[in-house]
Amino acid sequence: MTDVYVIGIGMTQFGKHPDRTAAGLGAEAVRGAIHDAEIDPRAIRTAYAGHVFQPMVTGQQVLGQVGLAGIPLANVENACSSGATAIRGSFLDILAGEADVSLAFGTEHLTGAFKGAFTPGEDDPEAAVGATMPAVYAMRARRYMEEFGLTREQLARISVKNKRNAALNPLAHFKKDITIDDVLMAKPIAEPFGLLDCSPVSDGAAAVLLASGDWVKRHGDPSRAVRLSASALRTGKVETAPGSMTFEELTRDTANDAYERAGVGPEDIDFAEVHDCFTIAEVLRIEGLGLWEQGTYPAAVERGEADIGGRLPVNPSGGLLGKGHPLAATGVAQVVELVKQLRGDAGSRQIEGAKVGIAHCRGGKTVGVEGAACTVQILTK
Amino acid sequence: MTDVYVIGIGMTQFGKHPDRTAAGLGAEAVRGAIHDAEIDPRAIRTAYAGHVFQPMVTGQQVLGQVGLAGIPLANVENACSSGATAIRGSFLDILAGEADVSLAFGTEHLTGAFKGAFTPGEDDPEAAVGATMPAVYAMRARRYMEEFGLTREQLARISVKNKRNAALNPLAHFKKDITIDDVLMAKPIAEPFGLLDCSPVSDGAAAVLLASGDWVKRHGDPSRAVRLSASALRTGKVETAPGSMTFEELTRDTANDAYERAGVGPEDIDFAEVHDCFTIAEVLRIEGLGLWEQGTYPAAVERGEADIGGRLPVNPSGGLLGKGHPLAATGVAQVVELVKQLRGDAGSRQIEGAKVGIAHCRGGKTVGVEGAACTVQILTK
Amino acid sequence: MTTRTPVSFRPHDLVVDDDGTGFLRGSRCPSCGAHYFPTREVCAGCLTEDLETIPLPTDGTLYTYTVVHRSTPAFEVPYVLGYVDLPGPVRVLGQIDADPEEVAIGMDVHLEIVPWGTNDEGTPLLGYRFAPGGDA
Amino acid sequence: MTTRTPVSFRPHDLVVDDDGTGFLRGSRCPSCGAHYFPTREVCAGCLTEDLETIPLPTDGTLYTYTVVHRSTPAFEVPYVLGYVDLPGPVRVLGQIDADPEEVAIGMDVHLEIVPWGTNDEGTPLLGYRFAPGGDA
Ligand SMILES: [Zn+2]
Ligand SMILES: [Zn+2]
Repeated sequence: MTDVYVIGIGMTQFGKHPDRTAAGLGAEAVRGAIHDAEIDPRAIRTAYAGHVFQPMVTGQQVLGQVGLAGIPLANVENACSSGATAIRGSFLDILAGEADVSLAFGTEHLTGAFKGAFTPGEDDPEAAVGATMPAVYAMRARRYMEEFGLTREQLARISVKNKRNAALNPLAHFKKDITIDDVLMAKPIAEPFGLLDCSPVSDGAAAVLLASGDWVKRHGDPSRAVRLSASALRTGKVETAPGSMTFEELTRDTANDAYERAGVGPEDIDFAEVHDCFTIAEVLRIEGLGLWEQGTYPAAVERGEADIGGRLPVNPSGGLLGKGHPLAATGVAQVVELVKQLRGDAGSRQIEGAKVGIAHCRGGKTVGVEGAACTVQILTK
Repeated sequence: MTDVYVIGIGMTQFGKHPDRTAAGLGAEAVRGAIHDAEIDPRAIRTAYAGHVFQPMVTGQQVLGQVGLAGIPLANVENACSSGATAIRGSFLDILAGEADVSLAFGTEHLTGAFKGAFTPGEDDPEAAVGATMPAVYAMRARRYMEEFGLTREQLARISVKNKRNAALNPLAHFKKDITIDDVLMAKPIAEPFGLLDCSPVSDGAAAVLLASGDWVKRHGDPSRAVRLSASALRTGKVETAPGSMTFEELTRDTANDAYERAGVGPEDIDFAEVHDCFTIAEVLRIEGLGLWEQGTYPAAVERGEADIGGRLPVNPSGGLLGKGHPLAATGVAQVVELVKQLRGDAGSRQIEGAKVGIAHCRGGKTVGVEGAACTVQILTK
Repeated sequence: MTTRTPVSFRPHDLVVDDDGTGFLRGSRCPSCGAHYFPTREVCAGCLTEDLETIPLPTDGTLYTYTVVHRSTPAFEVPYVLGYVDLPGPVRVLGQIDADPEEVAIGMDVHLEIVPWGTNDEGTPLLGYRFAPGGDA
Repeated sequence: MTTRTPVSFRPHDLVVDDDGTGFLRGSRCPSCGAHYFPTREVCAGCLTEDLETIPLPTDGTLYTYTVVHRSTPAFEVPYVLGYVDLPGPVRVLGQIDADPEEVAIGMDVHLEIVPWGTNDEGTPLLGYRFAPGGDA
């Protein structure tokens, strides 16, 4: 079996970029990854571009801008998992022998594409009676409170933790610490959530270059290459009976695919970047990944176990809540953070001695399926 | 090297479907492919969905409707090459060993998404001065007339041929023969094109099931399986100097990738389905694929060489001009036609003795690049 | 010229009788017994293709809820939104016609038919909500 | 309150001087000599990253053209549209300010600045067309 490595990473500032386009942001991230890898861009054999709300062939516009030409590129869309799906495309191309070096990126000019509460498609029968994405997650939070005694303050602590991490990340959308009171007093969105329980609408792009183990041996810098041990993707199941809204089978099943491929288990994971689109989401992801037992993560956050310096840091980059959430860039930016941490290049938010990191995305809503697409990626030093 | 086979095909009626959705059309095509292959759908390991103007996670909605669950699915978008890009995803998954059976489909409810002349994105600097897609192809036609003496009647004959073929295809959007005069007298769109030189706005979906050679030997029906010998994809190059608009280097280069992988050359091709979004497009594709010399195809059409029963039938399904053009369904529907012909199941439009067929798509516009994405697939009996 | 008789906002999902009462429609799989809302053509559990369309019970219990303060322009905020488990079992999302203070997980609720604006032609529409208490 | 001085419809691509004359801007690669319109940051030929922004010549020849009869609401039909090859060489799309019968492939054309509607704030815009004949 071919081994796959990340040999270059690039990322733009996340935030509001009123004067820029998705293609321009994407090109900046791709050029960053090429410079980071110190390769001739003509070595790149295939490419995948994640975008959700951008014009068609946005990926080709990015390649055009950076002068990459002729290679196969597919734009991929899997809602909030689009960026991770792009990485999986490059991962499989290397396994298939189609490419020894492949480029994956995600870009989103979300402020230009979209306003207001994020809702499912207009055909969605739940949207027709008033569902919004914050409302769906708020209902999961309310149920979790009932079942496991989660408190409003415990939820707020997740936002405080992630925005504190973001303040250490120069590329993050949010730049400053907040307090639990700030979260509790924020404008209500869908109870128990206020504005600071929700990830912001951000613009941004991120890119990674993957290469085969053989290529790294011949042309690369093995000391900087980080192994992508697994890149798993699953589609949510339509439920045949009402299930639990406080445990994510889809996250568990996708994680199990990844653990099996990587030959590791939850006990081997040193840190995690997970899809905290809302505060409760971080709880559901972490417990679905098997990193904490169901019902126990909120108290662990309270004890500081998920802090940088804690037992298992979660979202050291700031996560979606702090770093921002330009949809298709998110999954790629998670892998960028994992690589920085595993290289020891994470600066003031460096996790000491980290050897195995995990990244998780989940998104999209379809009838009877609460998560349309879920991705889990494992990187090892 | 693993061999890849098409083991099942499905396709909806192409045309106007005002009361349906892209997901519903997609589900019909997918169920058709499953029934055609006579397999338990749980054998399907991965899936790719092409869509261009449909809501996010349309592919997952299709899987949800047919009861397929848990498997990896990526929605792919490559403008008019989206469907073929989905097939390439499944093709590579089988090569990578990720799947022994994979599903690819494309679906588009285009009448619900889109009205008026098809134009590049609003950021496009050429759209800003009045470019439409018909206008760009019309300018290529005008130049071809100047260089090679193409006549207006020769162009019209391509539409007449393809609509005649469509009249033999029960799933085609257009149902009846037209005359050269009909084409010449049609409402002008962009000179020399009238309405009948342009493919229609259609709704529809198509699906194929691919399997590895090993799987076909163990579980399949080798007498019905048709080999997918190549599935090539390329991105257009940004031109460094004004190039010819009457010869498609991108089509030639993508075709050469496919010929090399399939181990055949243009001289081995028995029939072709090509991306005739406009009459001139069929000329440019066919000559780019190397099936006729540059400047010679229009006269060959006049002599009947591209008719069903001619030397090398082109667009026996009716092509985009006759069968219709639901963007992401188009590339999959081409492969559906190739399989029908190679199985000998094409009824009144059957090409006798066909052993090798080629399918070509091309679409999307980006700055300095006239075709953003091009695909070429070769199927052999 | 336009009819002023109110019609269901989603006629396939919500059936409203002449007396103003109504029920939701779902699917039941004759092979494995799974229930679905809205209706489906293929059972997600056993892949059976001949599901029955059935009226769903109108009484259920509240699985969870929220109070929505920010929504699309189609909805006036705030409103209570909740998932209701109906016997089948099947879970249905709907607005809850109650003050936020009255609402609690596990409470009994029943379906009620309510005015739901008008369509593009000006015809009044009927939708559904759930109200506290059993129907009987 | 709003300024009534007309401005370029795409200020980065089209520069208009106070006297109402103007020129298009493109890129030139100092390494390989390639020319581009619109401007680029990276040379597509040799991947050089420090391209020069240059004024493009205003005289060229018509490579091909069409008469557009159906377009978006932003444009009044019919209009002539054509690709013009400018010395560099570089190819630029523009409307051709001529009757369809006058237009022929290979003809000399020159850039002209023309009114191009108004922007959202009501400011008049200037765009470009090509007109038959050389500029001199
Ligand atoms: Zn069943
Ligand atoms: Zn150069």
